[in-house]
Amino acid sequence: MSTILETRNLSFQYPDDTAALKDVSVKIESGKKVAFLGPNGAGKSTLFLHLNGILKPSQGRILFKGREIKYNRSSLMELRRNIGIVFQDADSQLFSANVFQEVSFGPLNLGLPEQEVRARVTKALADTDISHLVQKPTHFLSYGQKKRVSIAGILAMEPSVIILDEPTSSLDPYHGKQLMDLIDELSRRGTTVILSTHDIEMAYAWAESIYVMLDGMILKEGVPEELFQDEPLLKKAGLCKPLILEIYQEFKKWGYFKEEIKPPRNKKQLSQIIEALAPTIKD
Amino acid sequence: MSTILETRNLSFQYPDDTAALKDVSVKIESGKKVAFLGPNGAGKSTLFLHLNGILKPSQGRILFKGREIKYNRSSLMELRRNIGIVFQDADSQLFSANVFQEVSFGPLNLGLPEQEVRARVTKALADTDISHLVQKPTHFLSYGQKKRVSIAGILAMEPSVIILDEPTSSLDPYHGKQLMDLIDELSRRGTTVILSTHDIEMAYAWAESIYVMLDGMILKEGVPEELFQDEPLLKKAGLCKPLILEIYQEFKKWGYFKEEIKPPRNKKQLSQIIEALAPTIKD
Amino acid sequence: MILSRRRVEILPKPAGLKERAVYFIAKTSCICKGGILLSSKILFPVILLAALFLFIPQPAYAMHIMEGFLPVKWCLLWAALSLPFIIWGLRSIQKVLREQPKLKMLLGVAGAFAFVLSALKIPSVTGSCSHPTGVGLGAILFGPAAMSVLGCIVLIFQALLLAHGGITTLGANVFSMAVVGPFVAYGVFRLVRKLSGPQWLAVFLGAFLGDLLTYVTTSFQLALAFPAEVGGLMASFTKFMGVFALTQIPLAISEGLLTVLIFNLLTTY
Amino acid sequence: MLYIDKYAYCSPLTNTHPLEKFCFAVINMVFCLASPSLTVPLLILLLTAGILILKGGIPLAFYLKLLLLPFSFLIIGTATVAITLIQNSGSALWAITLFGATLGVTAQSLETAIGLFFKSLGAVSCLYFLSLTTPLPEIISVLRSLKVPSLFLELMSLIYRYIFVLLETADQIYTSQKARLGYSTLRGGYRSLGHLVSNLFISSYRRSLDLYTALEARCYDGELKVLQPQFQFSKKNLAGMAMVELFLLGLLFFI
Repeated sequence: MSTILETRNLSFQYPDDTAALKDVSVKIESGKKVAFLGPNGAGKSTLFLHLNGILKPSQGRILFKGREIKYNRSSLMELRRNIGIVFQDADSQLFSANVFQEVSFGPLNLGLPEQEVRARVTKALADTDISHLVQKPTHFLSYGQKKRVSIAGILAMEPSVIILDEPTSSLDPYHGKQLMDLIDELSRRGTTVILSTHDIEMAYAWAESIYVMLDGMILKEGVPEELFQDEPLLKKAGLCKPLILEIYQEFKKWGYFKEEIKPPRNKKQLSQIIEALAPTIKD
Repeated sequence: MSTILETRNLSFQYPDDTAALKDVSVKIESGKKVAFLGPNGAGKSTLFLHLNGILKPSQGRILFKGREIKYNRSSLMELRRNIGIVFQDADSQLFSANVFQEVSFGPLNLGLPEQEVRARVTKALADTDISHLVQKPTHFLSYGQKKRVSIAGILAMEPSVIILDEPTSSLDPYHGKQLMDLIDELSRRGTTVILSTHDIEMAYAWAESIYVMLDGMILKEGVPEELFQDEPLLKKAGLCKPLILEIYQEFKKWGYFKEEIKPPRNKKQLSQIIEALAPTIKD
Repeated sequence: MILSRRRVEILPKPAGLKERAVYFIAKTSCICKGGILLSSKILFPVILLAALFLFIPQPAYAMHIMEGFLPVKWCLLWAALSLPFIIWGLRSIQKVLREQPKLKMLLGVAGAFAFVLSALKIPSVTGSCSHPTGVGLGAILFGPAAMSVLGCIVLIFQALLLAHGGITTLGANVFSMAVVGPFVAYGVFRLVRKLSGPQWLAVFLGAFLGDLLTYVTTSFQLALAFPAEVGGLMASFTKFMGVFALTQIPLAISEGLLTVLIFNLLTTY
Repeated sequence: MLYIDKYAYCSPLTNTHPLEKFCFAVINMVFCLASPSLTVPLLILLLTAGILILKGGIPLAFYLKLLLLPFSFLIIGTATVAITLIQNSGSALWAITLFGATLGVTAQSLETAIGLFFKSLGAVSCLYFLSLTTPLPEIISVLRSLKVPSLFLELMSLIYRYIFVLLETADQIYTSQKARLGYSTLRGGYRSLGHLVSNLFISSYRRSLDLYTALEARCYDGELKVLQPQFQFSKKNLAGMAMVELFLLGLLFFI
């Protein structure tokens, strides 16, 4: 699989000298599902703003499809057309009077012909399942709808990488689930998806690769099953262990497994294990 | 246990005739931990605004300690002194430039002497563990700190009931845990705590009584263990089942339990069950 | 879901004429600026000052009279002239507050809005930026009396937090920015509406003239304090007008257009 | 973005009595303006700069950067004062004739301009002394002791608090627009800014309603009552100030 987005030794200081990122190197592979974990203020959002060229690193480089980003107008245009960010607070992200205007904002800025813009908006609204909201004023929408509109606004630009900053925070479980289904659908179609989240269970079940950040640094990168067994890491980053993994470990500890079983990633896999173990219970 | 707060057949229409509450009757017992669940827009926040006398019901009555609320100034003051609300968005709740002044606002409105106000502010800051922030300007605080300040502002009024609207949303797991510890401490000291949340696992582990709301109505009230076994209810309200309960049910379904075992409420209780079952595994 | 054709047609209307007009005038205002530079060959001081503009890093940050620039007696005079308007403004706010207690929070947040607005940059073709004053917008939305109070507070904050304007010159700045500006803007807006002119024109002229007359007042204040040796007040006024008010015309046009744009967007909400 | 505000809270002088700092700044400003010579403004410039940098924890580079802020106004303003219409080109230090009118610099206009330049600079330094050591809530408490109406002060406090909230909102909208190429053309820039401002206004309006609700829930009855911070006057500071001011006053009269 090819690397689509890469940072090399990225550092960033705010003008008042607070370091927000320290020597951050990440490699995002094309088409993958990548999650960033870490407490508030760990630098996740700052890193995301770099990936889209909004912030310029104090040191280090960013490479998109192997080419280093130059901070001139055309290079930034190219980058932002390809990498879309959905920010955390949908309320402050939507600024247009109605949904159509909001979603057409990005494609219009790409300088596309009107015909094409209309087509893209229609498609993005259909993909996010909000076609019926097309002429609704944005401030009448529920929070979940606003979130979808903000995603549609990015989809209409047809980026190859989509970055979501805590997509499910402030959503109720039902709408959170719906949103994750949408994100999975995007991923199935080949879009590279990067997200940050505080929802450990979701990250564990969803991600193919996880980065843990703390104090502007990458603490560790790895596949979920391994990463979440690293207790000192979890403690250091203030993360808790996914319940499913914890129960798996309890089983293991108390000798439920006679042979090696792979850690379950989601409820369904855990249920299968419980079912499979049932005959070993003494009557 | 005595009922401290009660609504009888509460209905509320917004000026544009959208019904926000329909025939809502709740009974909150003194000293209890009560959670309200339900999707965004179900009417939780609107109900909370009624409990504090901010909104006046179109129909129905509210009783505090058995006495019906009259909507005159002195009766409202009495109610608001006893029932504190912590709103979801800390930023639109804090109006003052520094922490000390912010927390002193409520007690001063109660007409307390300055000496007493100072003492209460000091205590509230200590209770919320933010004494070190006393001279800090509000705009230097992190989101988690702002949340604590908004809680301290309510605590300093020494209410007998404290209502929190989605206290842990937008907090990372670590700060969310800290906040729940603080809320538990309040509850231990005898304050009645009412909160709304989307965090099913937290509600299941924390609450003594749960109300499920949908479309401005109360769908059901009950203790967590029973309420979350009501599958049609969960489906209707768009709630999912707590993972701990689900695993318990899997165990039960596949015949792990020889005798009746109470559903576990948290990770610890689940671990104990797994440990206790271990000897029943065939070698 | 396939959109019906009719629906699609009515959708993206604002991406039309108005913005094209904004673009056009922004472009021409740039030419205007160039025009002033060219014709200023006749006016030696102006060309010198125009050259100075190029060397100074932060051009034309909303032209408040800076700290210490006015002699003591003029500081006191302008403060004395502004004070009655502030008191009047406070009284009128107090009166409305009795009926609508929520107004206090709204004014508080609106004042913060005005401050933030003045810290934003209007993009401009030349790459340099100007800053909206928000005087016209505020006066039309809240009335000139309330705006003089808010304007006064915003000026204090600009002096203390941004180092624009000053304490000794507060009275003079309040008079030009928080008294003359809002009253002119509001008066022009009402007048045009009364003459049954279209709303956009009323808003544009209100904001444009409010902005421009603010700077005419500033020039007048400076001329009074520093009359020319030869030609006295009028010569000095002409001089300061050339420097502080004429250069402001393209910026006042930008402000007028932006205010129309904002006003129209607000009414669509 | 508001660095002056940040420094005001971090300065070692933050905890001295705000009224002391207020008086020191204002008296010195008046001295600057009233001074017929350059000596007093220059002394005050050095004095305030010295205190800020040596005692107030303000980095020299930042102070100089701040001092440059009003330079566009200062240079344009003083130059406009210096260059005047001239009748008799003999009296001018330097002049040019265009279309029959002579413009130039005379000894007197130059003197006025130079005096003005340093007076302003001295006064600006006094302003910085106040704003870099005194957080705004404390300036508000000074105004309270000067009997400014409480409605005015309440509005000041609310505005101060909400400046930061709205700046953050504006910043978020701006970032999200930029991420979608909102400012890549001039036309788009105008459109984006218009949307930003009107959306900011709507969100301000909503916030004001939310705030009112939250305050009402805490027994708000029309007055924003909060406890005032307590400060101690320092005898040492007062004595030092008195000496400095008397010395400067002496200079004012005898030079």
